[in-house]
Amino acid sequence: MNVLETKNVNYRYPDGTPALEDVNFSAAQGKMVALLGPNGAGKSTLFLHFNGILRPSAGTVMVENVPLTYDKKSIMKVRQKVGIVFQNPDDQLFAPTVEEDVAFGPLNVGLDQDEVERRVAESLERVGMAGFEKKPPHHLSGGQKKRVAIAGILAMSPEIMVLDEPTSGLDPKGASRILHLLHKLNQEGMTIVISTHDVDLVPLYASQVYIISEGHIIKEGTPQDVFSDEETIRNANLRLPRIAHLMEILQKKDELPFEKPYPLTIGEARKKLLKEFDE
Amino acid sequence: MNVLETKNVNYRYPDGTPALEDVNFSAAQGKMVALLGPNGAGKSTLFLHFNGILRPSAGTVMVENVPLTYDKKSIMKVRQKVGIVFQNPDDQLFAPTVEEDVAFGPLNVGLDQDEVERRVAESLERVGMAGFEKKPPHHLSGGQKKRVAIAGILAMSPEIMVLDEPTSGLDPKGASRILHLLHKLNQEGMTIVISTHDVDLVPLYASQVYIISEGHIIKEGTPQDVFSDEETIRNANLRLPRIAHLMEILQKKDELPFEKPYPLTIGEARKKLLKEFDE
Amino acid sequence: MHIMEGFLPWQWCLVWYIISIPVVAYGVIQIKKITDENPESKPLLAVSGAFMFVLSSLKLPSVTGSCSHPTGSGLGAVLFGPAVASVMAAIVLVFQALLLAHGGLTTLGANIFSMGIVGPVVAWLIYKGVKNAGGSPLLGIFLAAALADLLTYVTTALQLSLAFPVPTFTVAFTNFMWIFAVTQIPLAIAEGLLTVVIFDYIMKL
Amino acid sequence: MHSMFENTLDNYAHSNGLRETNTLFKVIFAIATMLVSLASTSPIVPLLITLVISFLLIFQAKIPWKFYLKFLAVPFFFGFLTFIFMALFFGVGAHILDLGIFNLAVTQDGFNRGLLLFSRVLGGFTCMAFLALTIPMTELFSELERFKIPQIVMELAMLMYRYIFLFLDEGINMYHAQETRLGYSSLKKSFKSMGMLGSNLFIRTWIKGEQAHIAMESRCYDGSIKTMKEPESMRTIGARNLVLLTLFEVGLVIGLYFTGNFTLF
Repeated sequence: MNVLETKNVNYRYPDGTPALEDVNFSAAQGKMVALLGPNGAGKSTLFLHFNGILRPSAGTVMVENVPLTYDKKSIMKVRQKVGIVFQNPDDQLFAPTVEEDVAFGPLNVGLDQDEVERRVAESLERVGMAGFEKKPPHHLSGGQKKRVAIAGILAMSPEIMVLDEPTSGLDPKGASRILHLLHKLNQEGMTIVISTHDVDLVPLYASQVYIISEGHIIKEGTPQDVFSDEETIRNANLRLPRIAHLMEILQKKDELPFEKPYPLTIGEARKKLLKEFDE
Repeated sequence: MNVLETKNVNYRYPDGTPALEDVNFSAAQGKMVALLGPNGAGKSTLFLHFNGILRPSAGTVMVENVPLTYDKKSIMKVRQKVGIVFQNPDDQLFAPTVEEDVAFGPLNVGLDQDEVERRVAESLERVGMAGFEKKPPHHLSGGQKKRVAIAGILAMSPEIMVLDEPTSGLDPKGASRILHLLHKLNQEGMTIVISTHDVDLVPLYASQVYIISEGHIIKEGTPQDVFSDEETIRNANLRLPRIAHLMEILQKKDELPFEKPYPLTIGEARKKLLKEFDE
Repeated sequence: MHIMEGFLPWQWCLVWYIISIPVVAYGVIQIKKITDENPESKPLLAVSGAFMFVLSSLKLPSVTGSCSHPTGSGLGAVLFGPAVASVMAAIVLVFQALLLAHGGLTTLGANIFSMGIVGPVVAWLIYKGVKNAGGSPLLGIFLAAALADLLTYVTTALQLSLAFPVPTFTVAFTNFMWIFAVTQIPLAIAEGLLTVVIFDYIMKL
Repeated sequence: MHSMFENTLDNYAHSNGLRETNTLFKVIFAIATMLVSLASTSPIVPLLITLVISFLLIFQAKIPWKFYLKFLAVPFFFGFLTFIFMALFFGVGAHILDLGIFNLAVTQDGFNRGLLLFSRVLGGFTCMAFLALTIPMTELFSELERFKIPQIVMELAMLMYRYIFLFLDEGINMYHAQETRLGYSSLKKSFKSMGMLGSNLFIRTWIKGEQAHIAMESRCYDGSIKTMKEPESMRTIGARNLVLLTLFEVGLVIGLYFTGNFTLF
């Protein structure tokens, strides 16, 4: 079942410039879906449609197979189901302490004090930020802020978590912690949608990839499908994952017998190379 | 000759926490030097010492073998020699148009009208932003803002260009444009210092690498030297370049005959693999 | 409450320009003094001005369902004093006219007088007054922001009645005051509350 | 897109059909016409100005007419209310219409004054819209140098212009993040959310101010921001345009003279 879906979504900025054109995107229950595209392709604009912050100029957004209606009550329900973690955690953390920040969503939902406290504690525990309750967010590192921002969404118990560039600006360790966390949440059944332009990371985690360029979805499929079309990838200002690029060069320039699909991850390349060496 | 050097530089924040301890860093004339470290290791703090914005609590900063003195006149001279491009271009671009922003430095140096215009035109040409003179920065993309920020420094004709995380937040195409530009400037003789935590990019361009962690330089050497010490790399919250990681796994787990130093780039890996296949 | 372009007869446009310019000029001298002593205060003043603009482009929720924009003059005056705040308000008003089409250019003098001079002066006097009387700073900020807001509207009513004293100044003024009282008192309270909430968080952050 | 924030006109100013027309020409045209409208004693000339400028904006500057009409609705509605208000409460002369309730009546001088005000608001507003929609702020700055505005004011204004857009962006992002977590779902929550947004934005602006200063110092900032521009000379407007401009304004003034006593009643 697709828990999140857009059908021919179009969006124009107030001055008339088109931002999204006929976007068909869907995320199946329990999957991790990646939206890959260069800066300015429309990733963030599309995400803001998922919980009704933006309203399409044409087309429909569906959450759990129900088309969004934009009255206040239904919008509130949708926002509880679809949680968005914004790219820059500084835009998202606004309370004086970590604890108050994570409590912001649950309090707005109207939960009682005990339940709010329980959720705050649990979410901070999940993201590995227990013990930071009383700290002011601006004293945290980039990776820590990101994790608190995720906790703030977790605390609302969404069905779908949407993350805009979750690893941007983080060092390798920080990025890998976030991805492990998302992987764990996904394993536990949460549907996850991430946008990124980090092509080396996508194949490790995503089961479905969309490529967006200038407001159009120009490719979709499994990571293998998508990255086997180098031309589309490069036209969208992206590149192959480094491992795949190495294999591509070995095949094309050196005529080594690596057939497509090229391995995308270190693990896949290892298998492929071992096979070649054994032969 | 070292055009830029720090000798046992220590720096404490106003509240007393140490930010840098006994940092010895040097950049030789005409080289490209990378300062590699996780978020919060002290990279930006060290950079602000290079042009005298911060003053070390102990130790000396030397530019062209002359220790910095902090009177107004000498500091102005140092700032003409050492240009810093900040991580977030929004921190750096303040003027209403591209042209006025790039002209800011040259005008401060006291150049005459014609010379300023010549330099603005030339710098924008160099970074590929000619034609954007009258645009306000808020109409530019992230990569374009970055290039304008670089033009603003280029226009001051510095001897050394220092860039804090020049590729952070950029998509693959944007990042690669910036690195090509820096490579070209370096080829033409400019000394370049960059900080980054992108380990896949560093080996492609840098001739000398420093690793900084928690305010200490914990390793220095050529990219090969530095990345052959996996333990230090991982302790500093970093990782091996993906290509090197693949080779490491092939050697350690699969006992393929790849000796250290592992290849760091696609080009090096290609050579090594071809050699193996031929044998 | 901005007086819209074209609303005031030219004679009154001139009068309010003549009254406002010396005050703003005095503020400019003050700013010049501050920035000469302290070059880093220049970017700080600029970002604060930009903040005032952004704050004023927020639509304030209000009970009556109508929306209005916080004037921010209370905040500006408490932070920088009335003279500096009046210059910032003048620049913000020009930007509002040219970037949002709020207010006007011929009515700029009148708008500067009500929003950039009366507002900040009232806010500053009340804030100081409450502080000297030993009142809580938050109460001071609430009263300063709310009353600055309210007196700005009263000034606008005064300006309009002077321009259109029909049948008499008093009757016109009473008419304008009635309209404003109904619509603006809730908004003044809203601005006061918002300013308090903002200050409260700033203190905690 | 950003329901809570005003949309600025900056995008239009930077990309409209009259973008390349001489800036000084546009400025003089708009200001002169605005003053003529202001000086009118009858509604004819201001309404004529409204038509001419609206025509220029829609057909020459290529401002989307849908947007323009929505944009014009504000002064129209405001002007219309004023008209009603003036007609009913601000008259002393003969009654031209008795409403029959509350003793309300439309008076002759009230009606005329209301109509005049309505037309002057529209005339003045469209002139201002012409400035705002066809001239980027960045180019107005260099024209403003002409008016001998103190250097410090110009510097502050230029810096402010840049930061306004930066903070609007950040404010909008924060607002969306708050909406995502159900802020603004009631009046009380709105105040709380907006207070958080305002205070965070404030703190951020100060951090930004400090960072800007460091970045400026790195480029040898010595306390004054110098500009390399010189205002355009009148000659750049071109003889043909100058003649056109003069003819148009003189025509309007003559119109003023002949229609000065015109009233509907």
